[in-house]
Amino acid sequence: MEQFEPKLVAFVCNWCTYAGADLTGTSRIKYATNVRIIRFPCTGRIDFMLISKAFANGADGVIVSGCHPNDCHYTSGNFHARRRWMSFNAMLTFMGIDPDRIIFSWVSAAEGAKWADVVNQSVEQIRKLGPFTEYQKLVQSGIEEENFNG
Amino acid sequence: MDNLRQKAKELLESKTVNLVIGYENGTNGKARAVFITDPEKTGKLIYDERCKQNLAVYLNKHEVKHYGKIAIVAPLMVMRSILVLVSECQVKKENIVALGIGEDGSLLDFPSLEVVEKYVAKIPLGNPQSDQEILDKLNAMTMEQRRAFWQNELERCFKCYACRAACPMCYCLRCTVECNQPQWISAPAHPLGNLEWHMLRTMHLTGRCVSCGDCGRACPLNIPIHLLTMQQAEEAFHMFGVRAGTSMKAESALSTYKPDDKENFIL
Amino acid sequence: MKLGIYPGCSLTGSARDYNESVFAIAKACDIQLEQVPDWNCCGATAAHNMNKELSLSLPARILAQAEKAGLTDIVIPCAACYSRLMVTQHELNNDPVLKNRISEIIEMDFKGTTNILNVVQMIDLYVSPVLKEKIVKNFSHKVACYYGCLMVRPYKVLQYDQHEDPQGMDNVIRLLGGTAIDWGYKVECCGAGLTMSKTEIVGMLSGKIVKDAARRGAQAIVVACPMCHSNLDMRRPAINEYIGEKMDIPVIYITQAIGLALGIDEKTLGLQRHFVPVKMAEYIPPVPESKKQKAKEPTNTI
Amino acid sequence: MSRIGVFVCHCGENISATVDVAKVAEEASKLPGVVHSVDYKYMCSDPGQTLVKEAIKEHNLTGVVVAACSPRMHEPTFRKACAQAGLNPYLSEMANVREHCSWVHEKSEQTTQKAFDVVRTMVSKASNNAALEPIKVPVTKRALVVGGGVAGIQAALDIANTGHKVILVERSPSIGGLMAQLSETFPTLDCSQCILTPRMVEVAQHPNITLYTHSEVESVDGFIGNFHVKIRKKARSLDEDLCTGCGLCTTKCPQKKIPSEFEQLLGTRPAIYTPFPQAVPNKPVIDRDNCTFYKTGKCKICEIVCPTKAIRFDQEDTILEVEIGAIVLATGFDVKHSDFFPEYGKGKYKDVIDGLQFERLASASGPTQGMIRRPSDGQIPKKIVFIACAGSRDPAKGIEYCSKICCMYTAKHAMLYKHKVHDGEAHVFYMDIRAGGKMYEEFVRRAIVEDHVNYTRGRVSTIYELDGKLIVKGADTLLGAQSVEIEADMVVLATAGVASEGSEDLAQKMHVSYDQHKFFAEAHPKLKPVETNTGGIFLAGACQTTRDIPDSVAMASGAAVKVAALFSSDLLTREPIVARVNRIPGPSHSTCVGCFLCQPVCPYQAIEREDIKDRAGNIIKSLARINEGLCQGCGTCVALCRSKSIDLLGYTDNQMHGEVLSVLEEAFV
Repeated sequence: MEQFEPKLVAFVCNWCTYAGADLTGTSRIKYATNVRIIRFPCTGRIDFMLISKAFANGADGVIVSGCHPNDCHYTSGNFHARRRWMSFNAMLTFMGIDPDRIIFSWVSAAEGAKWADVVNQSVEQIRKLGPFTEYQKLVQSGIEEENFNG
Repeated sequence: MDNLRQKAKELLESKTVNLVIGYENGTNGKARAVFITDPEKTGKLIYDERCKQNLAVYLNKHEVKHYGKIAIVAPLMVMRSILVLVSECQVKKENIVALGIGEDGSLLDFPSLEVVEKYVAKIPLGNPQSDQEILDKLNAMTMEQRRAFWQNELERCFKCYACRAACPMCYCLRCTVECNQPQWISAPAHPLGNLEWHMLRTMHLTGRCVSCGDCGRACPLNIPIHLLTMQQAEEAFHMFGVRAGTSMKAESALSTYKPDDKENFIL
Repeated sequence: MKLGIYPGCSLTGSARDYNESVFAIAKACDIQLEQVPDWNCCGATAAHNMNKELSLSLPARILAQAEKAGLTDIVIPCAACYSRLMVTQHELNNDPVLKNRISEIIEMDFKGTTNILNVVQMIDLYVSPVLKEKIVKNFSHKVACYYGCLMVRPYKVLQYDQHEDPQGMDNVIRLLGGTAIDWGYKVECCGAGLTMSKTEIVGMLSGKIVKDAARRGAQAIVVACPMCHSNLDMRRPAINEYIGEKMDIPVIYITQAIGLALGIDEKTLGLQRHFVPVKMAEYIPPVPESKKQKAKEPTNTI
Repeated sequence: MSRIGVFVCHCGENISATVDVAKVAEEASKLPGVVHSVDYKYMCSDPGQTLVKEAIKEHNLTGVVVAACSPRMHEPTFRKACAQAGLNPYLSEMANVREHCSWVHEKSEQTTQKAFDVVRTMVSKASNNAALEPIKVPVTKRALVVGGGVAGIQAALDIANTGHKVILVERSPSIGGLMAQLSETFPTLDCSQCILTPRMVEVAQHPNITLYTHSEVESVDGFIGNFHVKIRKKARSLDEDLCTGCGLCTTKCPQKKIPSEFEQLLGTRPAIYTPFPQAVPNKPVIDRDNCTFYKTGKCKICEIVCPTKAIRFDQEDTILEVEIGAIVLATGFDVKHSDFFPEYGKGKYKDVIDGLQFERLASASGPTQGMIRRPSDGQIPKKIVFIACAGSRDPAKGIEYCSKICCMYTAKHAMLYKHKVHDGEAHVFYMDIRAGGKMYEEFVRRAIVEDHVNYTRGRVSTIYELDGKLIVKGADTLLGAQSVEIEADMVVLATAGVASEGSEDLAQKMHVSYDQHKFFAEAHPKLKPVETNTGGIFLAGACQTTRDIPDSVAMASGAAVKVAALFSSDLLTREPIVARVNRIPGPSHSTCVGCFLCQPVCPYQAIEREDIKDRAGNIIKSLARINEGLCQGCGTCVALCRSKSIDLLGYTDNQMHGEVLSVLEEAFV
């Protein structure tokens, strides 16, 4: 059987994780091709609805990553983001949506190797969970019902 | 009840307030909201166990604000809602007189909202017991069971937004569901659109919900959506130590942070 | 208190004395030791130079057996076995792909959750806390604690003790009322696996260890590894040849030292099995110099 | 409909080796809105940029996507090119297909597919881009230099000499830093203090420099050109205006046996002290932890003997608040001490010392007046072993890097020892000799050839004491890893240079990035070595990585020029990445409902209240408004706003939403 290749979208901050992922490149550390990176100025900018939009549009997993606590380029964006994620995680758990679909991490500009690890581990984790059919089913039934593509 | 009527009458007669919001007898033996400007009509006011609606929802209405100073019959949920609304700059504290209702149904004298703050601080807060019992049951379920539960419940939603209308904290001029540039929430009432709407509502009320349960009561299809926000209210308290509606200062859970907030899921 | 134990081949063969003393002190301290069922060779010394997958599969199977038997904590007296199992668990936990591959090879589910203890860790956790009340006779001897390579290295994996200057056994000896000397060969190599093929190298490497310990007045060398023991004890003729002198300093296991302090008889501890007879005179450390004397000493500053 | 041009770069072979660039360009040409799509060998080269400029004019482009390296590398390059062709620079985007794609994946269809996905996503973003105008903000023309070592001194003097005001903050009681502690300097062997102290005096006397020693940076707010800095001036227990620096107090202090930090604990000092005789300022400080008065409440001898009555026992720390336009960090480095090495005795052998301690022993003003004596008994050592790379280049110690200066100073130490103890024997264990620099290699040769220092290539595994000697066990790898044992009288470790204590803390206060070793991170390893990622904050000297004196001084002058350039104009141009609260016609005026929950979220206090009034002057609505001069564009308020009334220019909701949809659009993996 062919191995399931999950689709992952990574929401990362410009100053730490994006730069860290650049370092992974400059260090020529190889990682799985399954992830597409979207650059945000700060984790504080990441709207939780964007995460749900990613799932609704076919992502099997989402990586959210930014500066370590205390290292935020904007002082506190990551602290606010952390509270938002904590709440979002709690809500997903309560609604029965597997929070393991989202991988949150802190990756600094100096942690090129960690970024590769985070990606590889996340791909492996999502591969184990399989396609996010629970969510994609919702989308499908929606399309059938209304023939609407938002 | 006589005390309540008497106090309302005095307030209107002395022109301390121009409007009293309270409960009156409605049709079919139900209580409903009443807006009184005439001191002679304060006799209509009632308060009993049927009076469950969160009257604070009216405070932010244009038609009500227009009256300036307002008195409002305020059981605990209304008191907490008022504090949230003041902290979010939606009502001016000097414009509100809370006709407080104690846990035994008696009238409480609140000369100012600061006293309301002190009163609320003394009361153990949490979700109504009957709702908490259901929450506990849901929390004891497996993830799959909960998903099935909510899928089954939310399937029925047809997006009438009565929940939004009933909630005192849902006061935005333009709700995110009405944004179409970009279209944040799928407009139709299909499973995805419904899920997105309720996720949005739940997140927006995290740290702001006072667990009054009016959204659930307002739902014409009896979907227990109030459980979503109530669960988040408890989570916010456990995670951040904050309960909505306890202070007039802006310290909503998601607008503040502590550097040592404890999480266990970030790599 | 119940712990799993993985004896490995040495403890059932050349290091029976070690095995006996581990069980003896465990019994004295109410620790139940349960063998990992159907265990196999850990692959030490040879496997990791020959075949990586084999070298990981052998220990992984042992750990999987322990997991299956519900043994959450296992003690591994042999330092070589300890090292192999620790390295395997570390590598597999850090590489999910490899973990899956090894699980397929051993045809068992491997979680990698076992808490692996070496003998000194077991002593620290479960023996030391009760030692005080159980000691019947102080271990009044001056000894050199020898750790060798495998108990503390690679540090990245084991994260145990200070790898360049470990103190675990020294602390136990002090608890027993003994004196542990500061010396230069704590973590040097004894020659390990060359004991069969290149005895003269073992003679030199182990010789330096024995010589330094003896020169500093140690009455015994204390070890926690069957390989170290056999090199320092069994290979004494080669050592003597290297040094050019007959060395009679005995080599004992840390568990035997504890056993002696607990009043367990020498035979139960397997002391009679040693090649170098275990004879240690009593040693009472001199009274520490008084403060007055200290002030006269040259100080740090010039 | 947008008209977007896509330019796919080969980056030599850096991208084209693993990505089928021609295919990416071809596929991109089919995307909606793309009117032009090409691939080219080097997009950042002049012809490459010309390609972009010509396409903008020829195809009347409304947006540009360059698929090449990281935007952190070349975004400014292509923005400039667009601007030159008359296209608003903020209409260009970069698709990172090198660092995030070609360099991290093998050559495969998936890699090409990923590159195309990235391009498609950025095309979507570019089609949602809007023309933006840069923001102008005023500049405060006063610089702050943190750290008073040789780099900080040089930076302060250079900036001050351009006519701008400088505040120099140093945490110890005197400026001078590590250089003041050195005996002689390589490769000239001139006396360190002799060349440094005139500079120190110049700092103290310069009319444009305000010096705060025994002070630390408490907090930093604001941004480039407009920093607001709080400086904690720690209590010296002394009125500095009254003190003449006569030093009477220090001679009468009953506490005399306190180990001196300046002497690296090899000498002593009193409780009221100046760290060294040439200290600047030459005013003492009371060490309250060791002062008899602070410990017992009795003594006050210094107060009694002071001729100007300058002692102030009740003095407290004061906080100074200053407005600053640019900051130079020059906090230097620390060395590891011998207690870091369990294999070398973990500090228990008194005669195993570190290089800085040897400097003090060799210094004419040091505790032994320049005689090399061993700390344990004061004897002159007849045999010294110097161990280079103690800790450095050692992943097991967590220090993988080369500390760069040790090869040179070890050669210097060995040489100084041989000059002072003629019958002494000096052995050096080294891994490699790294003597890159003017006259450096020659210097090392001199140590070997003229001064007969024995160099052994190999590492030392352990040191132990035996019969009063230190047994150094090592290997000689040039003799087939033969083991070597040397009985030494003293061992000097050329210990690793590490980030200065507290640098992580300071980096967090300054919001500058730092590497895994806590050294401050430069903005670009080659082209921006003195800049940080935070605008207006520059680096000088060893706070970025260990470096020697000439390098530190050169870097300090570089940083000073950067500051001077910043101060050369009155207004500063800033990226227009700022948040904005929407405005719509009345009666609503904005979808903002004025809950102001965004206010506490903003780290820059940039969210203000705007009252909308009717003609009679009555407030009819209060709205949030972003002060664009203060906003730094993190966007935390944007994600928090429930009614989506705030948007972030350059990262709008439409753009980000579009990116998410686009990235997941087609074939994947």
